Amino acid sequence: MSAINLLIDIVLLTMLVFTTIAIVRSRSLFAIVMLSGIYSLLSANIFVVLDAVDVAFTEAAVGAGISTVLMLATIGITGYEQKKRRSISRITPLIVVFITGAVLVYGTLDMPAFTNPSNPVHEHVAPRFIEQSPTEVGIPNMVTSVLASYRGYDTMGEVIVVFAALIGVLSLLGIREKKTDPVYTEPPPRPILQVMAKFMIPFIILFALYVQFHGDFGPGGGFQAGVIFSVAIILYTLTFSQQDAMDLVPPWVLKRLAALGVLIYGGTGVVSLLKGGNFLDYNVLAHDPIHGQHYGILIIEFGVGLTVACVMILIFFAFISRGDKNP
Amino acid sequence: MNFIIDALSWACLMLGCFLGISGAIGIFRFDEFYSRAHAASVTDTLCVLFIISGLVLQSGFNLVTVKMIFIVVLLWLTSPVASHALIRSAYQTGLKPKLAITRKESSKRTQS
Amino acid sequence: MILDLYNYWVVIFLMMSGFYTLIASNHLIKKIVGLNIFQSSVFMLYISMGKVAGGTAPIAAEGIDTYSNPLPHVLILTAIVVGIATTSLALALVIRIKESYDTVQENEILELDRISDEETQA
Amino acid sequence: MFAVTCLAILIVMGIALARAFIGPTVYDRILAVNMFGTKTVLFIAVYGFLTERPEFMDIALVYALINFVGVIAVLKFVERFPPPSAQSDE
Repeated sequence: MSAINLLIDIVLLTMLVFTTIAIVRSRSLFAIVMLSGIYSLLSANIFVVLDAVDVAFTEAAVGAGISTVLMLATIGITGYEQKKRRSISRITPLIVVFITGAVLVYGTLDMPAFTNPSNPVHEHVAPRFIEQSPTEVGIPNMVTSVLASYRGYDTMGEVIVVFAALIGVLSLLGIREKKTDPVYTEPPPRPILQVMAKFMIPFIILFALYVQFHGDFGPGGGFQAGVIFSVAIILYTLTFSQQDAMDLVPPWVLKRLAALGVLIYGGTGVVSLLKGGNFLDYNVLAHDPIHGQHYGILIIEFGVGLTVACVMILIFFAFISRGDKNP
Repeated sequence: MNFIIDALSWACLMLGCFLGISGAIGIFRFDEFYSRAHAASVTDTLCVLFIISGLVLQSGFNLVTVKMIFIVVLLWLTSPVASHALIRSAYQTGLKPKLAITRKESSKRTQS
Repeated sequence: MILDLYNYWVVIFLMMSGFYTLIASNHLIKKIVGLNIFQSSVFMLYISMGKVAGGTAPIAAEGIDTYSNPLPHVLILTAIVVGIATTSLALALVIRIKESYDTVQENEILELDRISDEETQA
Repeated sequence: MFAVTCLAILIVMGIALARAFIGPTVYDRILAVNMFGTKTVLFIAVYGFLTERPEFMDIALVYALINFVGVIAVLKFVERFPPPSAQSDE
């Protein structure tokens, strides 16, 4: 890591520290949400500086789009301000935190230096992924090949966790469909925004598709594409109305598609079992192992994208329809 | 030839940096929201244009250039709209510009 | 060199700030924000570990032979999406708590619980 | 030359960060976050050239698309639930 990169890294991390201090000290929930937005932008920058482009991509889509929207929807329901009165003392938590922090810092003193290529973490599994994956799996993006092929089990678990979170949110909140139609006025209340949104939404969807299918070669993949797609629908909901969005993508369809995505992922595994390989071993999907890997990764990334997009849109619908009930 | 391109992109990048920093100073030093918004939104678009064109000069013509042109187009479209929406909702929720207040006071003063 | 461990110390600082917010704050949403900071400090730790000096992003290209470690990236990429899903679950719980207790302050919730316990015993 | 640009963008980010900390109105914070987003796009673009792998322009592109959505969401929220006093949110 050259000096200038190290300097940029340190400056960004220091900004992150200040942002965190501001978040911890702030009382206004709105300021906290805005600072969390900055926090996520900064951490995406740091991920880029530390070479984790795929992670930065995910953080970009999640942190700038969905996280802010969900936090704001919740604050809209629960109210703006923290109360001034504090009943818990601050001393005990501070002591606990300082002792734990001191122990952890003491622990880092034995750690090998940052970015050293001979660190233990770089010596075991990673060299095989780096050296073998372009020939074994046949795609240049090692993150995608590890995600979808070598560690396919893990990713399947993650997709199921996301799906389970959806089930939890839906059983806690549910989605209310409004009975009354929204009122349309001429001209619409926010003409410039609506024109702009109409222009942007096709771009966002096109970009989501690009990310979905270009994930083998550049940063991207199913997770990112799903989140970006859901951001397009969120933009539509924000500039038009919730009823319009629910007519466009009805929740009952989304629920089935979210389940279908998990089914596609698991089904690929079962097909590879039936064809005589191991579970999620794509080599047997086609005559040529490399082609099999290609098909397998393409199919399961599609399943991941479908599930993530539907889950995010449904969670968003659940939150804003709650907000209509208790203003 | 290379030297000319390098010099041009230096000039573009430095101009972009200058505009960005002047916008940042504006957002920090001005004493009222509307003038801060003015400083930020006016410099933002040109800063993006200069920095990205400096990069385009360096990269030549390929997929990266196309993406960068997309970035410029998108930021030029969204950034003014965002500024407009921001200032409009600030005005509608009752944040009065300082200028309007002082003008009203001064007109009162001249009347009396 | 002292800067060799700077990343890890920032990670520890973030982790402890999140921890402090989690235990010292009275407001449930702020607790969730603290939890998120804690979570992202772990992300930062993994990504810092994956960086290799002189390496670039792990996407194979011509003429590059040092890549950063792709494994932490995979773990954190999925963790971010799972993190937003679980955060939304926590926020949904906060909304339900607000609806049934009409407050999101922890001490007031505990107080209301205590009152209802006493009523059932009496 | 890219290093100088990177540092200049970092300075701009720092100043915008200071504005986001001190507020005082909610709109100032939104403005600072918006500016921060634009500068993040530029930073990622320039950093790609600094490390000589500029093909990751996708991240900058996704920010250019999604930052807009974040700002619009915040504005919708502020309009529906106006802060207690528009002058200051502290």
